[in-house]
Amino acid sequence: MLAYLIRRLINAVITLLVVTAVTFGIFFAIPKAIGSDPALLYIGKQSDPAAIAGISAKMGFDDPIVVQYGKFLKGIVAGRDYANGPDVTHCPAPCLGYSFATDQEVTPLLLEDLPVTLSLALGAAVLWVILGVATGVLSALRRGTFVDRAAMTTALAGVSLPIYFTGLLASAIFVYWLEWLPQGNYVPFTENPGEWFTSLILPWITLAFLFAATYARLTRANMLETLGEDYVRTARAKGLRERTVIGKHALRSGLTPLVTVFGLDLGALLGGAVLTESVFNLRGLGYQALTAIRQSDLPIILGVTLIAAFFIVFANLVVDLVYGWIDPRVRLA
Amino acid sequence: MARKTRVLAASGVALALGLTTAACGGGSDSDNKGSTSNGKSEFGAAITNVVNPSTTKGGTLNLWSSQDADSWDPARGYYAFVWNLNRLYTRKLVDYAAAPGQAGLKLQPDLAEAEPTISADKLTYTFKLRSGLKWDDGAPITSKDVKYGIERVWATDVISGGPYYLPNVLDQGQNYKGPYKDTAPDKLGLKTVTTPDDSTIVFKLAKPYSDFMYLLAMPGSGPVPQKRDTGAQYGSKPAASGPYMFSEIQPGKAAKWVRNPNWDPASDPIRKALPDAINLTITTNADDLDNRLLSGTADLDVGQTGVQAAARTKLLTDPTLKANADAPNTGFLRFADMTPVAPMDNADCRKAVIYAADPTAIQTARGGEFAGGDIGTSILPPNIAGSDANYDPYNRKQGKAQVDKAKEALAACGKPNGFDVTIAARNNRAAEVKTAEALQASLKVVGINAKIDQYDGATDSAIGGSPEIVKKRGYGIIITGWGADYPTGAGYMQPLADSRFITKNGNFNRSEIKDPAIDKLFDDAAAETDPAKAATIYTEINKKIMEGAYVLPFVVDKALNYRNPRLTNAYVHESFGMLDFQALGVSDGK
Amino acid sequence: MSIGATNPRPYLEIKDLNVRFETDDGIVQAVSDSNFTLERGKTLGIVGESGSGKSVTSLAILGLHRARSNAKVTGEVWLDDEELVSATDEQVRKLRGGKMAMIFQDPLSAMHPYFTVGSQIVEAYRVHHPGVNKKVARERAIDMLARVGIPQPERRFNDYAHQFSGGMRQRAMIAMALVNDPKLLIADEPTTALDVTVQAQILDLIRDLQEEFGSAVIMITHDLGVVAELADDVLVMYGGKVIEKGPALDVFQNPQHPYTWGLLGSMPRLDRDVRERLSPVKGSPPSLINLPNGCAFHPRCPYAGRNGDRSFTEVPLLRGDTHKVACHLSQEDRTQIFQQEVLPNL
Amino acid sequence: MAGAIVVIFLILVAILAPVLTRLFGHPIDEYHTDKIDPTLGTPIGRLGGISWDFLFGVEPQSGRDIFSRILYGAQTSLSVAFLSAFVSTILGSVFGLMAGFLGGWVDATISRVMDFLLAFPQLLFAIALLSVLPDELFGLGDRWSRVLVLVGVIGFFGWPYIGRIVRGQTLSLREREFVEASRSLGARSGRILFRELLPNLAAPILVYTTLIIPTNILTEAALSFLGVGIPPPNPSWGGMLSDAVTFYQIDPMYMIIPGGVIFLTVLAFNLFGDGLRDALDPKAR
Repeated sequence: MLAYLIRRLINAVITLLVVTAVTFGIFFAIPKAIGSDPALLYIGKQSDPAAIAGISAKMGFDDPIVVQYGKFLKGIVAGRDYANGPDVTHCPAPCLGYSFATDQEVTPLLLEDLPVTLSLALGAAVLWVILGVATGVLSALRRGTFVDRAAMTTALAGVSLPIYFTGLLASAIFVYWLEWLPQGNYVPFTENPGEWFTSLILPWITLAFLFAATYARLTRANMLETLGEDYVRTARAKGLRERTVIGKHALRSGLTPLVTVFGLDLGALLGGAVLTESVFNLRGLGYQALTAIRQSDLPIILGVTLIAAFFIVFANLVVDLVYGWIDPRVRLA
Repeated sequence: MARKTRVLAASGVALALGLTTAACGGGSDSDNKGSTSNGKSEFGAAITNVVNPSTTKGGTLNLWSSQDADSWDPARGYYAFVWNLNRLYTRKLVDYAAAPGQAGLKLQPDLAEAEPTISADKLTYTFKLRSGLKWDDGAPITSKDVKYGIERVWATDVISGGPYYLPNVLDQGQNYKGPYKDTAPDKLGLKTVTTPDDSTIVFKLAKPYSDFMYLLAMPGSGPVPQKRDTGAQYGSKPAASGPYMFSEIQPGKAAKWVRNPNWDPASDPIRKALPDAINLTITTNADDLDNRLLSGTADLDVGQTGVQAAARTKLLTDPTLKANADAPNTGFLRFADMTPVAPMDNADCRKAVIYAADPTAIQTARGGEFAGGDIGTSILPPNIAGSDANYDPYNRKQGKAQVDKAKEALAACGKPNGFDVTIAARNNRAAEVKTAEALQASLKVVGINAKIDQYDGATDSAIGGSPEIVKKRGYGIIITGWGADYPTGAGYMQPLADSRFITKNGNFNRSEIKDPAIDKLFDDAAAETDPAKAATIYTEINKKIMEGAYVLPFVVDKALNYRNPRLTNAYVHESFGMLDFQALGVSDGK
Repeated sequence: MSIGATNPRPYLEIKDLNVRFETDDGIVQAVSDSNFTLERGKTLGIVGESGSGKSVTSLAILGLHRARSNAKVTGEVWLDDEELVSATDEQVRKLRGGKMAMIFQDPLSAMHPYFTVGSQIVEAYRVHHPGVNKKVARERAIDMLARVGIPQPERRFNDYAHQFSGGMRQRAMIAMALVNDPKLLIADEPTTALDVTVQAQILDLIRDLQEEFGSAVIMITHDLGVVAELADDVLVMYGGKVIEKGPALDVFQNPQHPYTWGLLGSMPRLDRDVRERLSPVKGSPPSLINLPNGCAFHPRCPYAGRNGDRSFTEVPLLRGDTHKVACHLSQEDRTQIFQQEVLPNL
Repeated sequence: MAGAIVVIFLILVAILAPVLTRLFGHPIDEYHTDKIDPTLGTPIGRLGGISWDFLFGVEPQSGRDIFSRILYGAQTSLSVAFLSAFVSTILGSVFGLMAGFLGGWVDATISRVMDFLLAFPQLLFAIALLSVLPDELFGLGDRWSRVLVLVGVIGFFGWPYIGRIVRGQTLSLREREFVEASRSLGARSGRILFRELLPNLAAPILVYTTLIIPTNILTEAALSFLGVGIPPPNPSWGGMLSDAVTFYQIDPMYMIIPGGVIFLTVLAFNLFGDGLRDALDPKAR
């Protein structure tokens, strides 16, 4: 088990390194290649050559890309120092540099947006798991009945709906026409749990609906497969109550494959639910990233991409471990 | 930015100010039916006079914005609303008067106790500071603080993003590197500015420059206490010389001001300082902001770039709401530069484009009469001295494309069947892209095949602003917008039309107008101290530019803004093209 | 002793059992009109190829078809004077794993991969002994593991199925089935997944345990060898029908049905390698959706049409007193053919 | 089956867009300022100005014909979806086969790469990538060069999904008798690969290709919605939706039409894909 764990850890680290390298390369190399100097992005409107030179020197844009990457990595592990004029500011590890647009330290900036994304992702996750799994199990047990058909049709519709459409539609209906919900504007949980809830309910539902659909389909398929398994028949042959047969023997193995999917989905979401956040104006990581991309604010783009990748890799890791925990065959193999 | 369109509309300032900023604006232009009566609120009333005049102090002013400040550092902010907000905490030697209409364009002594004494040769400006001026921490505001603040403008490697006029006038070959690289012990090594004593500051120019005072009125010319300067980080806690000081700054979320206990009303002829506190909330949801405005839970959108389409409909269809709205000119002109890229190097080909462009289609694409603005007829917007509202050389006001005229022009330029051209628009400016589409469509009618190239708006200065790149990419038409940093013909037109302003990077004379006559006229104007005489010169320059068909004016930019009825002393300030924030108060004292 | 008509009612009695499944492709007649009985302490072997309906019969007895919405069962199943087909789900459930238990083939897939073998046995025990606490149940399970000859039962208790060897797994399976000392034990191909030596061990085990618990055993297999070793009576099924049944010795010494001959031909013998099938029954099992007209076996029967075309039109009835057979061939023919053509090749 | 019919219908619509536009619509870049309220910028008339003349109404602020823009949108949307699906399939099949068949370090490397790609903030990355890539490529018009870029990006991020499946299938097929057999008969790898494996992989590959097409449609629309897809004035469904964001309270039709079209298209392809899968491998039913 330990060896297994260590192997996965090493993999994770390597993946992260590659992600940083690729991302860094793309965002700092391509712009240069197509003739737009990062220094210009940094300096923005007014751009007198002297200033550009100054910036390039200060930010080290003149160094070869590898050197820059090195410094960047160093910043993440050890932090780095920036000349800010009168004195030197130390950017503590994990340092992702300073935003071109606002000169804010990137790390705290992103950490500020994290709660939004977290609230959105986790809240939605709870919803969609309950909704999706319940539906899936139900239609698996009622296979071929009307319930099953109805559920699966809805699910198919669900996976076919673009969130940036359902999102708009939802707010058009519930916010503007029925006025059941307030205009979306994120309120921190710490500030006012009630408003936090109302501010997120619509995004949650929209996002959850999409995923629930997928999960319902998945769960159904898995359950049908499991119900056909010999050990389920054995369970019945033992005289166990149907409740126990389904609830303990069938579900346990029927839902295991979902763990993988769930882990990855959640991981991906934690990196910023780009579409949902932008449709609902939630100032989370995804929203931040989009803004940054518009302003070519490289450090932020890079930062978000990194965090996103981190979550995905991390999720992968967790999934592997959970899997090992659930399935002795994996653990003891 | 799924909300691309709205972030734009919302953060209009951002776009507006992408290039340059601090719109001059408003102006008592004919088509706004602002009443001249008793300060009662009507549609457009605040454009020409003070709505709900009052001296009631107290209460909290709830400002909102869908766009964060580019920087609270006076020397780095470049958005119009940020310059306007700077009046709350940054004083300068001179500042714009607190009054509606043309009166607002007058500069009056602020930190200075009186107008400067100007030497006979118009080269030496001597200011005396008022006595008893204090920073928010109680320390005295000295002439050295003023000089230090001005010096920071040179340190572009640290203080990036702000306007860069002063060095052009005051460096005079010293090649000063800014205070951070200053070898002088007191960091006050800039030679052309001297501070004989703590209350005196002297500027020495190389040649007469009639607009010099306007440069001193920019926030970047305000004082900065050297011991509190944190360089690049100064924007996160700027010192306050004005009536309010920051109590909190949350980037991207909020900013809060409270009264500055060390500010003495007696020392400040400009600022009213009515509310006890001022809160600025930054939201990501422009529609939310509009709803709050209309429902009265927010007082004002400091962006002042107009409400969203939904709110616009409500405003214009509901008389009571409409009575609390204004649609002032923002001081921006939306237009297209026609570059020397063939065939645009041919005046007749350029004329063809101007005639073929459908004024109404473009106006509607930009949002129509109120959200877009009036059809533009020349390069000089109505609010700048020397402009003439009736000057319409290409007969655009009538609103139709003039196909026959365009065909004639095409024939004249030797391309009777039209030609191919590339329209460049910034990809992060929805309105400009829409404009480009509309233009493309109307050019097609006369056989001019335009293709639209969207380029990275964030690097505008390196693409649209680089003649070399423009040539390389073959941009014949560049969609842009322009507002002056200070309200004079030179402040507005010189960067656009003076051949000496063409730079390798960050160029704004994108038509690359190289007309010695025009250059000379600018010099004459600079030497001319009588504004009236200068105005006639600017009229002349405007004519020359239009006759050369260098630019295609689209609209004189307007924004439909709503103000909370409880606001007092609401009036549009000419130099910003938006309400004068420092004058506002709240009637209910809450 | 004789099969069938004895009073009082035998321990297990199957009357006119029919099982059909409604599938998308049509109705599968898995078992038709099967009848048989079984006494305490006796062993009944049911032989036939896969798809002959032998497993379905056993599942029907345990009422496991009830979980499948598309299965339809008619007829009567009497277990210890209780009729199961008409009984409620709950009644049947209570009997399952208690009075009647089943040993499945391929224990690896028949045991849950996520639960320890021990816990699965405990579960089986406690569901029928609600009062019993965990500890006692655990004792019982370990005891059973020991009984079926699993070394170090305490340690193995916490292992998972995949950690057991094939033979040990099957033993564990048996332990689980016997934990509530059932009176009826159904073993469905208990040895197919195992190699010969282990097969023998398992069979011995089952025999011993049967003696110990005095339960009735149904041994389902396609392998006559197994039946020969254990069974008192034999039931030969083909195409969902019982085509021959009788005392094991009888059936082996003079089998009546051509299909049974085929099976005998494919019976492994200790002096021959298992894999070496002398004369397997040619052709493939019939489709249960539409059985051949007449005798279901005629397409594969070398003697079909010996006396007229009745084989092709008429379904043969199961006739005879203790040793019954369903075949159109006359008694004489059968004896003659068996003596002259079949026996020499065995 | 309904899916199949709709799919075919859509493909025809896309191909015939120019014709249909000439018959029932107006040129996509023709402005009709008379059809919209000059001060509000919204279409005149009910339901976003739907009429016999403008079947789907007109676009706010320009009065362009939504009907014909939807048709041309289908062109971009479908071509991107199909081409990128094609790219993913080719890459996925080749690498999947190699990984599954050759095994060893090849398998290890390819599997790592696939994990890596799946462990990537894809949408985010695609957006960023698209926003730095130039519009002009190989002297193609910006519409088609952009289509190519999109195809590249979407297709590239899509291949691991196919790759994993193909790899799995290959692994299991490798052990099957008929492959064993032909190997024992001394058949060369190449022969086994193309004569034995590919034919048996065809079905799953086909199924999963059809199943990623709807995903691609959604992705393309999403990217255009976020403003990094097909550049205006070229019509694209996602682009229309993102314009609709400004107007959806006062002109809901402008949002509902492109949104609905995307939904129906994707639904149709999903139905089609599912049907195909059930037909080709019934146990998944």
